[in-house]
Amino acid sequence: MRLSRRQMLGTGLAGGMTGLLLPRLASAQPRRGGHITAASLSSSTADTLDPAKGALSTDYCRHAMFYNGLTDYDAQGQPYLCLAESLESRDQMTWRVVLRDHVKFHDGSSLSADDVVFSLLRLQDPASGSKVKPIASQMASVRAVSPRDVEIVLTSPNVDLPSILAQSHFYIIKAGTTDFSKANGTGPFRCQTFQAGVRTLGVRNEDYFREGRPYLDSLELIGIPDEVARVNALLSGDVHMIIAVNPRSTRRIRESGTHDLLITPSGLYTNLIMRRDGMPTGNPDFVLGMKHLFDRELVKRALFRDFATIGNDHPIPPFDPLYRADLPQRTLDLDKARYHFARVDLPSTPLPLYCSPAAEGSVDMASVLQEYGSKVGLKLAVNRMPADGYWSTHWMKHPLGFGNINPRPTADLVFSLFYKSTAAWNESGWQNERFDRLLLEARAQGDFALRKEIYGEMQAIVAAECGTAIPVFITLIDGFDKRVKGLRPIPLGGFMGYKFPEHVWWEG
Amino acid sequence: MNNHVEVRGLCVKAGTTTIVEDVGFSIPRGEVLALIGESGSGKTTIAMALMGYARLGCRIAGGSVRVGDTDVLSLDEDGLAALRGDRVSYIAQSAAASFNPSRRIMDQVVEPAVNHGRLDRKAAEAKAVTLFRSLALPNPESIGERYPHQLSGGQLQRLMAAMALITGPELVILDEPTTALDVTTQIEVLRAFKQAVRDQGATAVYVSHDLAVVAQMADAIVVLNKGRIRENGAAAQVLERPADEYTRTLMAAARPERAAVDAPKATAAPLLEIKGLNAAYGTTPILRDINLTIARGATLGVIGESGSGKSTLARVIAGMLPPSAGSIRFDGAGLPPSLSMRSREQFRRIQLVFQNADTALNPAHCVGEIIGRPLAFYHGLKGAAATRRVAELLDLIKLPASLAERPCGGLSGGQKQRINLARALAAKPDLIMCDEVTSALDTVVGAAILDLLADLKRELGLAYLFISHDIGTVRAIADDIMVLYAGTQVETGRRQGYHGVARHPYTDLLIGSVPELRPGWLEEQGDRPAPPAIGQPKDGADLCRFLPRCSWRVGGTCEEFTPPRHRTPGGNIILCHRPEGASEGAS
Amino acid sequence: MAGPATRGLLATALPLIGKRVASGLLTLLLVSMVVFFIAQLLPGDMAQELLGQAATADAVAALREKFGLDRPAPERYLRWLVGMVTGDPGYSLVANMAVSDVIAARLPNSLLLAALSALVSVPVALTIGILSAMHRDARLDRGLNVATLSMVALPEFLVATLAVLVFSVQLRWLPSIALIPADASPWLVLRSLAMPILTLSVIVIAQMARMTRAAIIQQLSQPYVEMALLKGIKPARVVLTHVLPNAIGPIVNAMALSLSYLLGGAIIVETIFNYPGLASLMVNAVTSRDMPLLQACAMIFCTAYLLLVLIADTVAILANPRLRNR
Amino acid sequence: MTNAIRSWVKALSGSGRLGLVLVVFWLLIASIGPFLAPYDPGAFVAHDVFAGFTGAHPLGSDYLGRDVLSRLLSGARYSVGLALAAALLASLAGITLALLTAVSPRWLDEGISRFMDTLISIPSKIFSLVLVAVVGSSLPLLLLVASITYMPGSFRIARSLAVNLAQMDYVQVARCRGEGAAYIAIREILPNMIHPMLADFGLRFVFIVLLLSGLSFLGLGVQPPDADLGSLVRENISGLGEAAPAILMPAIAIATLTVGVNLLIDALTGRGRRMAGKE
Repeated sequence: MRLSRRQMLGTGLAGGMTGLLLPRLASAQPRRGGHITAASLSSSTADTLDPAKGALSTDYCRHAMFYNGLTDYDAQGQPYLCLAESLESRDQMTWRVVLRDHVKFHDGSSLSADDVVFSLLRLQDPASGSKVKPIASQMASVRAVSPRDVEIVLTSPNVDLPSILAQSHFYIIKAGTTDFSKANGTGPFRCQTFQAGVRTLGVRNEDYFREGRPYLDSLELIGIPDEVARVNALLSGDVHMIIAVNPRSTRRIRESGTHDLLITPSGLYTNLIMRRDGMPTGNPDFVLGMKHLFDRELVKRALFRDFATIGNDHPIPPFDPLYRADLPQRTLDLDKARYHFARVDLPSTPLPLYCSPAAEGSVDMASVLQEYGSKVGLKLAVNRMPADGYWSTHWMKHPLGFGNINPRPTADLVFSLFYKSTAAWNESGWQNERFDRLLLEARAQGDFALRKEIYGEMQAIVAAECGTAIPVFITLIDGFDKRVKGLRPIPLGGFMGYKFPEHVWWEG
Repeated sequence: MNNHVEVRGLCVKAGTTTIVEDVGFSIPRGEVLALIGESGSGKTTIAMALMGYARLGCRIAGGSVRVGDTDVLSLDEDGLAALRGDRVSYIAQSAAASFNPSRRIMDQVVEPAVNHGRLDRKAAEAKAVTLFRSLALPNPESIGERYPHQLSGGQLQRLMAAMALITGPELVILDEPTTALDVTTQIEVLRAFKQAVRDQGATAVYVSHDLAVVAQMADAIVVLNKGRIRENGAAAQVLERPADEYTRTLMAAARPERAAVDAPKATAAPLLEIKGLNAAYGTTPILRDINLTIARGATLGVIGESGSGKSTLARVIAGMLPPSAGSIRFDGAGLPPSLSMRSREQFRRIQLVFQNADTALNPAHCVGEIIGRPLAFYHGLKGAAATRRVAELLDLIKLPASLAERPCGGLSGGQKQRINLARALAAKPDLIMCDEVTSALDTVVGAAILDLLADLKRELGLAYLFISHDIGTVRAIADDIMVLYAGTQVETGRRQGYHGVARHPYTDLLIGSVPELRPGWLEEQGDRPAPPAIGQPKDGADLCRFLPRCSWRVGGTCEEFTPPRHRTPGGNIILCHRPEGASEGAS
Repeated sequence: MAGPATRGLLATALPLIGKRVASGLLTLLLVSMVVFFIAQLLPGDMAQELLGQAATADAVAALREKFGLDRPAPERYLRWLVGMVTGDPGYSLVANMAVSDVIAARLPNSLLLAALSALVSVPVALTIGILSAMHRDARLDRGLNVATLSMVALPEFLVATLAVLVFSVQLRWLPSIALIPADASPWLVLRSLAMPILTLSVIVIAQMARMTRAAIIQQLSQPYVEMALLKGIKPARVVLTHVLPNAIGPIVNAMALSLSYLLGGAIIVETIFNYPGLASLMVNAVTSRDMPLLQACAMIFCTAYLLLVLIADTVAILANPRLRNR
Repeated sequence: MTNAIRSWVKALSGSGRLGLVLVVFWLLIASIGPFLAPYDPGAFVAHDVFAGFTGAHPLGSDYLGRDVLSRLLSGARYSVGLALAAALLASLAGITLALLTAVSPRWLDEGISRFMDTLISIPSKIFSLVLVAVVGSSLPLLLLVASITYMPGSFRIARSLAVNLAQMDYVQVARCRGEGAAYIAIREILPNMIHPMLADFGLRFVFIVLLLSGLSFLGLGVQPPDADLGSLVRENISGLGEAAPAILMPAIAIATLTVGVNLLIDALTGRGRRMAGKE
């Protein structure tokens, strides 16, 4: 086991290496110097330099500029070591972190175990506004064994800790930091300017621990909420990278000749939620009926212009190594739908279906469902809610509504955050002991093949019983100036899973 | 032929309708020609055509205008601009409106001279000041610094003359220059104009509807009617031996012989009785200690110049302005001071007819509605009954019943004023208060309205409170006359009482200022004796309001004590220290 | 205006200004109440918005307590009011800064944009208005009328996007986003603001031009205009020296209203050109339920509006001796 | 009757007639447009998005491959109907309050005026943002927002008119006839305000159409699958780069509609008395 762990981490490390090598293969020798401006989605006064509070793509990117995690993701979204020199565990319960030597914060102080302890423990404090409290709460204790040595004890075994630690919320900050008006991290760039809701400007961190990184002299990050404006800014050369391109704009960008697209198939999905505690949505037949009512092809083609991957009503995308291929693909089948709905006493009044721009594509999906529903005698009333306030007031609060789940680094995270019976965000509110048991099993299971088997069964259970319908996984599209090099997709998000800052260089 | 101004076959059209047709006349250099006629006679249009100017929507369709050796109508825009305000200048009817309210007088007065490059700014101002002086304006050096709203109508009218004369024009056009003025001011202004024009040696065109005024100013008179010339001749001839029928009607209207009405003997209980009435707008007192009574079917004429408070008196009686002191009794019962406290019946019995029918009739309503409203409101008359009554009323005021459907917008001034009257009659009131009902009308039309009032009075036994600034009009209709000056009741008495010599100095001035319908009258008047020197008026004391202007004031008394009331030999009551008022006598 | 006139003005305008300010403060109070009241109805609060999907009951509760959101609404309003009166607009818990600092970062931008837009639009509007008034009902007038109408007829985001496509994407003349570095040269500032200014001007010009036209035409029927013409003064000169001073009252009044739009109405322009102004700040405040910030923005917009109206009135008085020497 | 109309039309100026034609056209579209629509405006009928003019889709297809013509035909009624209703509501409310202030005591006048200032000084789009967040977007809400936003403006104008009219002699006459405030306001003052307010109404209409489209830009306007002209422009804005009919057509529609209304109203008021300074 210990070996296998070693191996695993070895591969992780190797993955890391290949991850670092890949761009070199992809194109010529990276060039040092230059400045680029990247435009991310939104930016507001809520922008923060506090990794724990990171809420939006802009925040994740910003944090990737100034901080590092103990681990990082490679091209496959697999973890490899970053600030940690080694990360080992015998039982997946107790983990031993040895920190890299000679890592310096921007203020010159060097990285020590206390920083790690501080950074991880604060995530458990509700008052910190931590976005990952539930996950961080898995850590029963975090303590410094020696200046370079940290011990993390979990409440229950979890193979995926390395992946978890790679998320931006788990980035390491200087112990005792409370003032986040400026960033003091170990990251590739030093924070020169930060104006919430306006811009973030970073300059190369000369004594960054990774040799030769970053390539850019400086990197500016701004947010452009309006998609059309974002594309125009790219095409007019005012910015060099933009995130979240609308499929309908891809033609323009390609045709420009000077720009190109970064296509990232991801685990991002917008799903229909059918609450178990509501009627008729609690009725298994209703759930199956709805799942057969989805014209996945149409959704893929019309809504996402084919920038999407057909989903099978469970959160594991086909390109994920853990995907269970032999599970029959659900398709639009009005007869089956009719059959199931016939066994439900449908209300005579239209059933309200809640959607919102906040859940990408949900509004159009709703109107599609509405149309097909009318064909099988299911009356749906589409209630379009403003994006503002949707998550706090509507998400999971209506029998029938939409959710939108960002890619998570591991199957375990997705399942335990959104499908475990006791999960805070158990969207459909379903309960399945077998599923919960399998979840824990898989966590503790070191062997990949066996884990894949377990996860396979879980996928089947979710697809069959859980009150959630996942028509497609949305492909992420970024646009960039062809002179920006080193970009490659990382399935966890746009802009290389938001970690592009230290990977890209400028050839202009 | 050394005529200075030659007009031949002048023709002005508004759209397709001709408003001035084939008008021709000539003026020898230095003479004054009067254009006289009623509103709509085209007199102003002709006057403006002399400057090649036609109002919006009008155009000069034909004819020729020669000033000196310039053919005005052949000039282009620039040529006209060069002519206007330089060689030919214009004095408008209402100086108050014709001065730019937002610019200083001096800027506007010197503008023509500077604009035409006659004089530089300094010289122009110097010239202006001399003109101010010669026009007898108060403190000529500083008056230019003021703004129009800070000056009286008479002063503005004279300032306008200064503005017209500053370039030394060869032709001056005066368009009803004194119509907007009080008689007592008018006489001075006329004098000033005549003097100034003569000094300039300029030729002048004097536009007016008032024969008496024209008689004082003109060498020759052109009588106009509906855009055509009715008569054209020397002043004396036209005034003494009018050849044209229309001219005669004008003359007749100009001297209203009083409608024969015998005052009913005062009945025991007077209809309206006012005692010690004071009224004020905010803190500024307007009326002070007014006492009057009106018997049933009697007419009280109230006369005074603008600002004397005569309209306020009507408003107070109508209840629009609660009095600050004093009592109003109507038909023996006390009348509540404010609108909200009065009963509908009280409203009905007292009706107020406003001076300006144009603004007193709601343009959005048709005649029938306007007259019908009081019928419905006071008498609950509806439908056919109302329509019938409206027709009767229209007949009563000598208008065709067909008018009922018409919006009042299209009607003539006279018709409007009749409807204005009919609305009051519709209420079947006991007392009608007429506020300057004729002053906005042409003489002829005005005279007709007066006759109408007289007839109605006879037929319906109405009582009138008749307010006017024109002593002639009041004399023509009133049984009793009350003279207001600056809110004080300076003289009251029977109409006959005003023929006597003994009268209040102001009444004296008022009557003396009314021009008579013969040339040379103005010269005879001579300059009024300057008020005798007196001591510094005692401040705080409630002195005679007329004191500053009074030529009869008595040093040691008038500036010291509140004037008492006396009864004159003529039987009038005057408010003056001199029992005999303005008449020569033991003093 | 001449020195004495202005002094005279101050003497007479002060009471008016005083009265204005008084009623202005009342309005401000009303605005704050309205805003606060409506904001209370907003679904969710700052704590929830801050946590988004991660809003679990205990986390929310903790934040609420930390922010004092658990206090009753009236108490929070009163606290805010007292703070405001004592010159402290409060602390933005979302931005983790004093509201005054947040505002200070944005207000200059908004003012700059508004000022420049006014600088462009006011003269243009005046010219158009005067021209069409002088050639009233003539071909020029009709042409300008249709032109101005079509200007307002297009949605501003369309105008803006069109401008971007033409001037930045195609011609590459102007930047498509108005993000100005702190050390930008005035020239660069102008370049990056060019298109926002253009867009905003297009919106406000039409209305101001029409008001100007109406006001001037109304004056043209006054006797003094005829008098001036009969004094031999050329029409153009008459309009400029005689009519304008009298028409300026209503004109500035109309302009005050239009210009007040340049601050709060700029939201779309700010969004499209990514310009960090107050309007987008206020939208942020709404979406993140940042009460103190929201209130502060509302106060600013309201004050700006009141100031503009006040200025308008003062100008009207300056121009009108009747009021001035009352 | 028909003669009356004919002469009425004859009396209009050339531009006035153009306006009339446009207005009538749009009123027609608004009323019968949905029945003319070749496709269901919500249906995804075209495979290609932002298609150009084709036989099947005369005005091309939109960003989801829906038929632009159909969406235009069925969208017009929102712009026309909603804006018209809102403009009417705003003007009526403004006039009513103005009349109230004209005949009511000082303090009420003050109160109402202050309240109007309050409404004006809150930026309309942000105001709508809040309201929509509170109750969710719906046609009644949009109607409310639009009319509330533009009510203060018409109130200001109406008030200045009413206050002047209240000084007119014929109002004084009515007063001392003993008429009540209501009669004076409605029968004496109101009729003389109509003309100026009409001209104001035109501009207000334009601005409401624009406000609605502005709101749809912020995602607050008429909600999908329905769309008013403004939201049609908005949802297809990404087609602007390729000059897709999907965006040009709605834009042109808005322009013709707004210009038409104003040309007509200008012609009407041009015949009536010139209106005094607005807003």
